[in-house]
Amino acid sequence: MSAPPLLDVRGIARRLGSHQALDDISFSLASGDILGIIGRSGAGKSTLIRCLSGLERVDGGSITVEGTEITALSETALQTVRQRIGMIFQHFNLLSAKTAAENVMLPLLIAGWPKRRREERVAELLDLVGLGGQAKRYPHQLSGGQKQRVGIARALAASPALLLCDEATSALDPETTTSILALLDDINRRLGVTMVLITHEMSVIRSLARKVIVLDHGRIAEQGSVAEIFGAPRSDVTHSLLRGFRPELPDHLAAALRPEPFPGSAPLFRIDLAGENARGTLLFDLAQSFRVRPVLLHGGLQDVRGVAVGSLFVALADAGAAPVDAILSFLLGRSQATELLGHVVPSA
Amino acid sequence: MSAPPLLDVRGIARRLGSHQALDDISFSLASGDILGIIGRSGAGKSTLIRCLSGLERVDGGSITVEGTEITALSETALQTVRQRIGMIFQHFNLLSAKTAAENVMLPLLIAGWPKRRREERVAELLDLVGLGGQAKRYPHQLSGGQKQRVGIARALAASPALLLCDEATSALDPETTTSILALLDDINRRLGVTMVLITHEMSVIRSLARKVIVLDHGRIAEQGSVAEIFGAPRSDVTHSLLRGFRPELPDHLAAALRPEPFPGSAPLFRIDLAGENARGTLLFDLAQSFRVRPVLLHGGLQDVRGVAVGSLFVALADAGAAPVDAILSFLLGRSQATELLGHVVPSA
Amino acid sequence: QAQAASQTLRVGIMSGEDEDVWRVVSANAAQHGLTIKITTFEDYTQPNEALSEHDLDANSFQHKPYLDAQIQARGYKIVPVGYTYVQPIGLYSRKYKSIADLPKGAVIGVPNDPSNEGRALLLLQAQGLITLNKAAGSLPTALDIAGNPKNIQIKELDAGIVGRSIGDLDAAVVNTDWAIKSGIKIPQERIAQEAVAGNPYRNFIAVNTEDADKPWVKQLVASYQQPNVAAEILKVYHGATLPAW
Amino acid sequence: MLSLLLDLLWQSLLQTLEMTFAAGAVSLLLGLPLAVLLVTTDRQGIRPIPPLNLVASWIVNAVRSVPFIILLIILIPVTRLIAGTSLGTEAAIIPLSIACIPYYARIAEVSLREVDRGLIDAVRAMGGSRWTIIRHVLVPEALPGLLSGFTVTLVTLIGASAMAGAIGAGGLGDLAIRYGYQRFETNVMIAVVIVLIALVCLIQWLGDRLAARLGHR
Amino acid sequence: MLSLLLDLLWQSLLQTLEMTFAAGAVSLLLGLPLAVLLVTTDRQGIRPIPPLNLVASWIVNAVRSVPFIILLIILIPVTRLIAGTSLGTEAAIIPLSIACIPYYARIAEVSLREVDRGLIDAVRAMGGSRWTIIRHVLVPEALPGLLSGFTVTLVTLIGASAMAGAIGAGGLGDLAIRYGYQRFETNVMIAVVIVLIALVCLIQWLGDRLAARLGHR
Ligand SMILES: Nc1ncnc2c1ncn2[C@@H]1O[C@H](COP(=O)(O)OP(=O)(O)OP(=O)(O)O)[C@@H](O)[C@H]1O
Ligand SMILES: Nc1ncnc2c1ncn2[C@@H]1O[C@H](COP(=O)(O)OP(=O)(O)OP(=O)(O)O)[C@@H](O)[C@H]1O
Ligand SMILES: [Mg+2]
Ligand SMILES: [Mg+2]
Repeated sequence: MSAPPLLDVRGIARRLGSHQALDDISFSLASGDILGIIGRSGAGKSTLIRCLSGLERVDGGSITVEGTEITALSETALQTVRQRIGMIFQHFNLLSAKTAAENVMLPLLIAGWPKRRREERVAELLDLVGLGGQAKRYPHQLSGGQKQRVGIARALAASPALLLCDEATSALDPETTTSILALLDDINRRLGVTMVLITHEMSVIRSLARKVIVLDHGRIAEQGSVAEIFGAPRSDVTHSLLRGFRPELPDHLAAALRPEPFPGSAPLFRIDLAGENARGTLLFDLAQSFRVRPVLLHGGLQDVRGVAVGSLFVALADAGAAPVDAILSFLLGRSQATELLGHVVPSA
Repeated sequence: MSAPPLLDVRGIARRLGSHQALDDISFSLASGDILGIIGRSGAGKSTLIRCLSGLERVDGGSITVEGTEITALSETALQTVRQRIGMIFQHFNLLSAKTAAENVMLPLLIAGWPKRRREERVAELLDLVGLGGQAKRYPHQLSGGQKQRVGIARALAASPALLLCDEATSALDPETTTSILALLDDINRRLGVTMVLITHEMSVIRSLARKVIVLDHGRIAEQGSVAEIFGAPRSDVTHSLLRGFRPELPDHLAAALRPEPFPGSAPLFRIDLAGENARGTLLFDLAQSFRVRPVLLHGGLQDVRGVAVGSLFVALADAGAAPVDAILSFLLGRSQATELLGHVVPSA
Repeated sequence: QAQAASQTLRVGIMSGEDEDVWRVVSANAAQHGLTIKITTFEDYTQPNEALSEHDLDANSFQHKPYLDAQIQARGYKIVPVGYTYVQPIGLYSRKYKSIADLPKGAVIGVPNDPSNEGRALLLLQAQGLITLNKAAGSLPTALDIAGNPKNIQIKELDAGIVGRSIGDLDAAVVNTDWAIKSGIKIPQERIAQEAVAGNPYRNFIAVNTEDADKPWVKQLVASYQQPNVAAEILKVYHGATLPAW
Repeated sequence: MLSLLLDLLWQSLLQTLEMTFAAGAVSLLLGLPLAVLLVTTDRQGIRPIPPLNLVASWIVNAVRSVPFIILLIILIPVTRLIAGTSLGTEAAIIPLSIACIPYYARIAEVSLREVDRGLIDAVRAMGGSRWTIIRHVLVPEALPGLLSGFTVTLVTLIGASAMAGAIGAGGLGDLAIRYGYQRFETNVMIAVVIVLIALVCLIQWLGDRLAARLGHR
Repeated sequence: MLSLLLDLLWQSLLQTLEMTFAAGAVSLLLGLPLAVLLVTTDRQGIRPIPPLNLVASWIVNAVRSVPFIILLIILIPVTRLIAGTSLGTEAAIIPLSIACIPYYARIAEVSLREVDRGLIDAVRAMGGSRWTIIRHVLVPEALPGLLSGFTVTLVTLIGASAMAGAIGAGGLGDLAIRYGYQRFETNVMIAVVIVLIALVCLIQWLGDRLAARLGHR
């Protein structure tokens, strides 16, 4: 019925030394999909991505790329498969004896492009990543972020069908990150390049990925669409990883919280929103229904591939008479989750 | 009147090859201060931090650390100064022939700590960065984030008075980042350690730094307190760097915007808030004053060292009759900046 | 006798067949109550240096021209005390039957150590192939060639290589022992040879001048100049080396 | 006499240069591939072929075990076959090269092994063949070390060429041995040694400069 | 005859081992510091002292320029002073060591120069002294290379020790020369060479294993 998956991973496992780095990992990816892999430091993300290109051999399970089972392939047979894969390394791995341009040109040499087209392509790519002026510099003459961009250009050079990125933007400033993400989004849209992104920056996942896998101690803790995972994380790891992504009550406000009402206080609610109920007139309706003045103290909405996700921290001033229980059940009905945190003096 | 600055930088400059990496940089830092340095990739941040510890010689200007002018010091004389400085490198620079524990121990050896105390300290630090179980691993057996944490532990080992961090958390997941930031915050509070942080993660600056320097092409584009810079960025670079930090209208909403009202449409405002006017009943008051239903489509508030900063994207439903100009001037009076972006169909 | 019985003599010789010969000499000496400790050398300059530094009591590897040259250069106080054997040097060729056959520009290999080279050139002079500067004395080098009517090319090679390389040369001056080892057929391929009678290149046992009159010197020489030693010499050198006492 | 000495020095210098650089070039040309073979066919290499690796390593060890003077003798037939004669400067190049190839291979091997595995992985991930890895990673990344190792090899060759005097190769080392050592003409020896030192210093200086230039770190 | 040969082989093996390992140990002990000196006092080094560097480099070049056999002679007074005699296995250790120290220094220098500057910077930034940098960065980070270079040096020493036969040092190389070259007793020579090859293979194998063990990359 549907097209065969571009990447199909079935129950792979990998031991490194005494450490079980990967254990029973299965997932599959259609052509043009973008998968984000998140997980704590040391969870096995880099190991997984290395297995996907056959750099690391698996101890069990199978990996199929564009219909070819690669786990059993010889190093020579892998070469053909790998020419269709671009890889960005966490530690860049630029060749120190080659200039930025020569580094980017290498995949084109391997793919056997003619000289003229090679040179055009390299110039184009370096411009795309904002390194037009650095073409002749050697890696040791580049800053951390510049090296990373050379790595990105190199991975994109031979127009791969599958792009594997291990922390592709970790060394980049927000502005450059944005432009690189736009670039990746563009090649995904225009050329249908399938991507696997490892990242610690949830905003990268948010703006680029469609699916997410949460890795924990070498196992898949959770997988699903971005909206699912970001909107309603189920596992503990995901919760911790997304803690910074969902707004948290700032320390100084949390410190001012009292469990019981006191003169001049207002109840403070944490209102978690996702999807349908997120964009709306909730606060207005609340004000109307209960005659209270909602004060937005903190929090907000983010956009996860078109779906709004977020939390609002709202104190209800003039709620003296209003029944807190009724307010709570009103909010529960209109949000993903609501919690009465305590009582504070609303700043306004 | 005030104590002498812990770090005083006067007009330093540095050329690398044909590139003017630093040009006339001046700033000073009191003991216990935390300075964030931000800037585009290649702006000269790493070069600056290398100059501060004398790893890189300056071509002009002076650097004074704890009252000692270091630019003229011999390599031997620098050793004493450097023992008071901890440094975290962008590329970690772990010694590959030493285990994690041995790497962390080296500064203590240099400082001449007795064996017992050294071992206790190393164990304590590795625990603090969450690597208690990895003490005997060599760097090649560690993941990217684990390596970075060893680098952090190493820099903290000898209880430095000044900590220089070049992208200290770039390879860490959000959860680990949070705990490392808490650790840094703690040693800053308890021990009064002065810090210089280079980072691309604005959230790190937000939660830790007091002052910010924005570097651009080797020059200081802007400097000031975090609230100043984040609340009211002046230079173009700062604006671009903070673009991701302040909420942006998601693409699909921006695409739906029309310049003129149309049937069923509502005007969409971008309301920038900072400081005093941020936490309040603005939306409620708006609803009351103009009898409109404010729909929060996107955006929110963040906390920058106790000060709320943010932008709200609000559509005003049922505003058919309401005078847009009056609304705008009302909002302008209550916010840092407000802009009428266009007209959309509010989703609720 | 009792004193002599406790005496150990350190004798330096060249490694090779002489080791067998000296095994017989040692046995003879043992009957005189002498213990002989042999040190073997690869290299001709060492035994005299070691002797004069008293690292050795005697050595046995050289002839007069060689010793003279060493004394001249180094001022050693070393004297010969008894002849051992002589190895006449010869000119050999696989390509030509006689001296007269040697063409113009013929390449002739000679050993490259001073005494053997001198000896080789003197042989070539005696055969009328070249003439040497009078001033060169008994140790001429290729640089001392004054007359060379046949325009002969001299190639200076390691003594052990000359014979082995005879195939690459028109002719070669080879020490007898090396000639045997290199598989040269001595009577057939020899086209000239040194005179044996009164040959200055007779080898001898040498000691420091101050020791020349010590009683053990006579005993040592006597141990060597025995019929069983002569037999051994003829045996190990296949008759190409002749006892010379 | 002086002019004769100068002439002799000059000729010997030329012979030394000829032997050293010719044998050096051969060692580089054949020793480097041999080193690459040793590194790549190793159990940890990019194309593990343990039996081939063992055989190659064994041959290298075998040649390196034999004292040079014996190698000179053993190789006489080979030399004659290739050079037409077993004597003289040109002929000496053959045994010198054969002794030096495995020597340089071992030195180059050390540098090749230092190349960061991450860089090899980067080119493997691009689908680069082993040849691409050798050509674009192993050799260029190890280049400064390979070059410094070659400098060490050239100087060692100058020393070894002295022994080639045994087969009439001439050269400075032979001159020093024959005059300084065998004939005790100390003046000649000192002159020769000064020329040798100058030559070695020059080679080392050039090698260092070139290595520094090629090191992009 | 066979037992005589075995006895001779055994004795020569012991002599070779004695010369090689004693001179090897000395070369390591003095050559490594010399290499560190060459690297650290270099213009790019952690303590640039160009004049000292020049002098050290010059001495190294000078010793390496002199053919070993001449060094053997020149050093006789030194040898006698240190060893009490200029002959024999023990005495040979001295000229062998002196020839080998600068040789190993050059080989070690190549590996020391490969150490990543970032690592040196890391320890400089901690306030580490130069000694700390040498002790904790330069040497340990270069260790696999230093070790493999030492393996190359040991094998080269086995070759050089053959020439020490000139001063009655004995050893396998000398035995091979005496039987193979001077006496044409090919069988003995082959036996000796087999022992030599076994010895070299063993050293190489041990060196490779140790280097692999110490390489944490
Ligand atoms: N040779 C080894 N021996 C033992 N454990 C190892 C070895 N190599 C890697 N590991 C462990 O394997 C785990 C997975 O490493 P990996 O690099 O895949 O993590 P990661 O998820 O990419 O982490 P990070 O986000 O920090 O880069 C880590 O805990 C690491 O310590
Ligand atoms: N040897 C050199 N020759 C020429 N330019 C150099 C050299 N070394 C560094 N540069 C340039 O100096 C600039 C500053 O580099 P630096 O590493 O300080 O940047 P950075 O601000 O830390 O960037 P990033 O955020 O990417 O790490 C860069 O543009 C780099 O290209
Ligand atoms: Mg990783
Ligand atoms: Mg940087």
